[in-house]
Amino acid sequence: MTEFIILIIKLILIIAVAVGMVPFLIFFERKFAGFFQSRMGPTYAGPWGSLQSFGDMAKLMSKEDLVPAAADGPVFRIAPYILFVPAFVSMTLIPFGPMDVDIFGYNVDLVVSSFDAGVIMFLALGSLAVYGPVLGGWASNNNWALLGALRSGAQMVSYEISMGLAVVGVIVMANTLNFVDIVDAQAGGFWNWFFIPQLVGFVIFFVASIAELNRDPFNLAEAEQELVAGYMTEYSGMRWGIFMFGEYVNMVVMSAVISTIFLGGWRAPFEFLDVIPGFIWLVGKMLFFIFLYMWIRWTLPRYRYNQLMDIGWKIFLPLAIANLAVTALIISVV
Amino acid sequence: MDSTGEQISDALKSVFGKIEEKFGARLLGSSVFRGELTFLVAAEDLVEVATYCKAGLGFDRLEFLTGNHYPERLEQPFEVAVHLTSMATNDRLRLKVPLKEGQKMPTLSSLWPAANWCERETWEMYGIEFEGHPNLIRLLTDADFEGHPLRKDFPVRGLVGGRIRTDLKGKI
Amino acid sequence: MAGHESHPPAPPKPRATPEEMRERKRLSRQRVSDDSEFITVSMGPQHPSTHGVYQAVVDLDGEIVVNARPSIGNLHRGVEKLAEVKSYHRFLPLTDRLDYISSFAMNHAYAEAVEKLMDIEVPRRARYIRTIGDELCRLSNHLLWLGVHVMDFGAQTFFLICFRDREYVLDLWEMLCGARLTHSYARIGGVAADLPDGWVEKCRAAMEFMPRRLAEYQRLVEKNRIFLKRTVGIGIFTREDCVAWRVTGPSLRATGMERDLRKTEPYAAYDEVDFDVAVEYDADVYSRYLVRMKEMYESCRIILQCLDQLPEGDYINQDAPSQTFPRKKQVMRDSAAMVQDFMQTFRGPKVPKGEVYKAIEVPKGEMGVYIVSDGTSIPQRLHLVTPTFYHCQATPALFEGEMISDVVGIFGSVDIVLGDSDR
Amino acid sequence: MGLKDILKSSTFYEILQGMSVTGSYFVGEKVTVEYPKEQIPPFERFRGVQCLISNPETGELNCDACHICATICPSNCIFIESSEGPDGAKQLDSFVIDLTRCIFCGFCEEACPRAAIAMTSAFEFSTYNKNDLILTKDWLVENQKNLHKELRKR
Repeated sequence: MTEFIILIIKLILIIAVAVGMVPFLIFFERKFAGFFQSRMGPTYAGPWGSLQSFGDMAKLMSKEDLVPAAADGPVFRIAPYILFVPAFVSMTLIPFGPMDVDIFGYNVDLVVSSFDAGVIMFLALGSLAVYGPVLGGWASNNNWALLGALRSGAQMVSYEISMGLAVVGVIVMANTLNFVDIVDAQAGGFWNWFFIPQLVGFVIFFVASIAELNRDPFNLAEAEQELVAGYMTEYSGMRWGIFMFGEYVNMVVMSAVISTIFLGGWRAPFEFLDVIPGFIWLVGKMLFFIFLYMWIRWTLPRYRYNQLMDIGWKIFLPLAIANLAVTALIISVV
Repeated sequence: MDSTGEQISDALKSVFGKIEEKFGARLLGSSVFRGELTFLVAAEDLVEVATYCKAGLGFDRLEFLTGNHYPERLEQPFEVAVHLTSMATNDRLRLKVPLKEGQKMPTLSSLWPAANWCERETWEMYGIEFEGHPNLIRLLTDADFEGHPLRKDFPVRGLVGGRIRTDLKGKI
Repeated sequence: MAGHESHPPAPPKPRATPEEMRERKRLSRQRVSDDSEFITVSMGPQHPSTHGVYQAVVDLDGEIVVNARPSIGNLHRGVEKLAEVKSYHRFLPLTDRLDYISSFAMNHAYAEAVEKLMDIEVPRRARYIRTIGDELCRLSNHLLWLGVHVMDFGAQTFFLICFRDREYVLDLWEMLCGARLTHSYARIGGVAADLPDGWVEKCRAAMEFMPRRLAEYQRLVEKNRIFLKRTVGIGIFTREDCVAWRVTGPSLRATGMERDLRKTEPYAAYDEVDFDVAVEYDADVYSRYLVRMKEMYESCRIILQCLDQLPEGDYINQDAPSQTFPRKKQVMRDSAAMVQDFMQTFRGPKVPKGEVYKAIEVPKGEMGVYIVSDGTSIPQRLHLVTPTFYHCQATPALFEGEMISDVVGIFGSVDIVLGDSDR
Repeated sequence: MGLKDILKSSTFYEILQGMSVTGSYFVGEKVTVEYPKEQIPPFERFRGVQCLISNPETGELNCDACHICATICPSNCIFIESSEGPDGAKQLDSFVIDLTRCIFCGFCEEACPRAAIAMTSAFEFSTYNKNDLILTKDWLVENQKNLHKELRKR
């Protein structure tokens, strides 16, 4: 029974962290966008404008929830949540600290589920999230939205593959599919982290994750300048807000996964820094990646659709396979 | 030369000579003002003259084409001015075509694609029809605009054509 | 010139012949398959990147444009009709509203045409001020174009930093004539007012600073692999096409044609300053970008030269009292000037009978003004030959066979402002 | 493609170069002016809403109803009514500027031979009611407080 209660508490905490981070991420995105453009960003709501996203949320909630007359109502309504939910599920796979920690006399694993096929689960959930944009765009009954949905579908599916293959190198090295064990395989100092031996895989995974997240330079599904707003064209009010929200939750999850797989997860770069809780390290690494995502978004132009496909299939896929082959060769020889 | 006593460049003089020689009596007149050469051409000769200017004299670019309305000229109140430019020498040439009310004008859009919208604009502004134009519909004004706004008898103020469509109430 | 040396060399590209360009264009259009259904979308008037109220109904085969049907006129204000009820002086502020991004160039084109009609001289100092004004317009126009153009490809930061630096130019304008966008600064026979105190130093400082910022832009975007992929070989519009569709300005110069009215028929003080015509040879979006980038460096150079050589003298012609306004400070002291002021206002200028066409090189292309005068102080007919009108007309030819993503880039690359085309 | 190019493209050289530019903006000075809190004073020639100038000693308006501003105005937004005063001179009865038509070209100020009308530095005149944009003589005289230039100097 206590185990079950602990599990519930952990679940709530995880969701609270993911959800609680998002308004501040949106605030950071806007503030940093300002900084990168040598502006000041939001300044009015709260200190330095930090309550800006709560104001946005209040505005979005008070707006009319518009469903176009010719839209496919139920699908249109449910699509935002399809993007939203898998992200939370992925979050449960990420370890936030060591196993078997003694907290208030209870033995607690600092992970919601130490799932043996964690990596596969994460990739599967990532594929599930594609349905949100695709269904939303299709149900809108709008040509722009349809184009955006098609792009989104094709893009996510093709980057899924190079992403998966990029992780396989790590799986081969760690000899496990479980996130907890992957972190354990990176114990020691930062020289044991997988981003050094798996540099190619790391770069591929990082770039593919940008594509998975639909962010610049791969945000073709929205492509504001080309497709008005892509699959979100017909959305308004809080439903649109949930799409946005889902994207930022995805960003949190993706940065957590990438830091877990390649940057040692909750582990400190040096052993003597272990006094700082692992949770802080993980969040720090996540924030680093989120900042990187933002920096890239506010610097680079966007690829064209067919170029994106070219990169995915003709460069990343062969590179990922080659990386896997070389890794496997070295592992088997050594 | 229509004797304003003004000088034109030697290149334009030779153009003048060549056109005068080729079309001679069929031209309705010519004039020079501020170094710009103008020929008056009849509507039925226009395509021939323009083709010769383009192919024979190197006036390869249509600068613009526009209309004009002189209500005081009772015979031929309308006029279409065609401006040509030579990209090689930067000479400019103006061909003017006087037109009667309702008289049709041959299209130049097969010679220069740029004439397409110019002719549409001239038609909607003056009501001068262009024979053989592929798509003679309104360009700048609303599709249901009535009248030809650049005619001199069209009022500057007022609500003609700009009316609020009460008949569409409830249908949109 | 300091700015000139800091210009990084363009990436080596083969100098394509027109045949090669046409072949490339033909190949790019082969992608359209014969038997498929089309998606029809309406780009504009509310589309985010149609740069105003331009509309194109586009048929798409997958993502490839099969056919585009443009329509303009949503911003039509009947300027040509208004010209027929206003004296030559009173019409001038309306020319601001044509190309509202470079409105002084529009004033200038109009004033040049009226001066040609009236056959009056412009004082040398006024010609220099006009040259500076034209180049400031070119600079601010190209900065806005650059920001918007790169933002069409998704780089949003670029837009804001270009606007940030355009502010220096707009400040100069505000100090010079009191308005940031709608300048109304040219007058028939000169300009509205002399340069204010301290303007020359401020302008010089800004022009010496600007090339550094331009180099920064180039570092940010010029060699970026994404930008290159999005622009090189896209939207090819050959020299023959440009001539046939009367596409002018940087788009024409990007095809290798060295045509710039500032050189071919010099007006204002362009024959007294030293500058190069920016020419590129590949006729694609990237060439148009490079041409405009070079033009910005050249503009800084021209302005600095003009400031160095700025002659003393009047800012408005004083020898044609029946055609120009007097200087403002004379009006309050001198009764003859006051009479001139009243005569110009109530009777308008004295104009000979005749018709003229005068074109100048505005930032977007060749802007011409055709005036038919019947000897009264209001024009019998005034036709504004604006570059954007023809650029919009050529858009179906530009878009055909390209991808929908490139449509916005190509559309941006020909530089369009709808106030200019709709008049 | 030489070795150098491959090296450059695989290290994302030009992308990092671009990111260094935006990174320098990130830490650099910001250009934002927080408008309602801070204001930039307009330059001397700035063309804001007009005012009617009165003589500071006598308090009388400089305007003697000559209609020159109403005539030169390209958008016909100035409406003047005048009558003959007791001493036979013209006297200004009403002076109305329709701001909904005004295009701020500054021709009225420029044409006026008496320095009676001037463009001021006032640019904050947005309103919920269009009738507020019909400026009467009293409003325009009152607006002198925003006058920021010496007219006779030019």
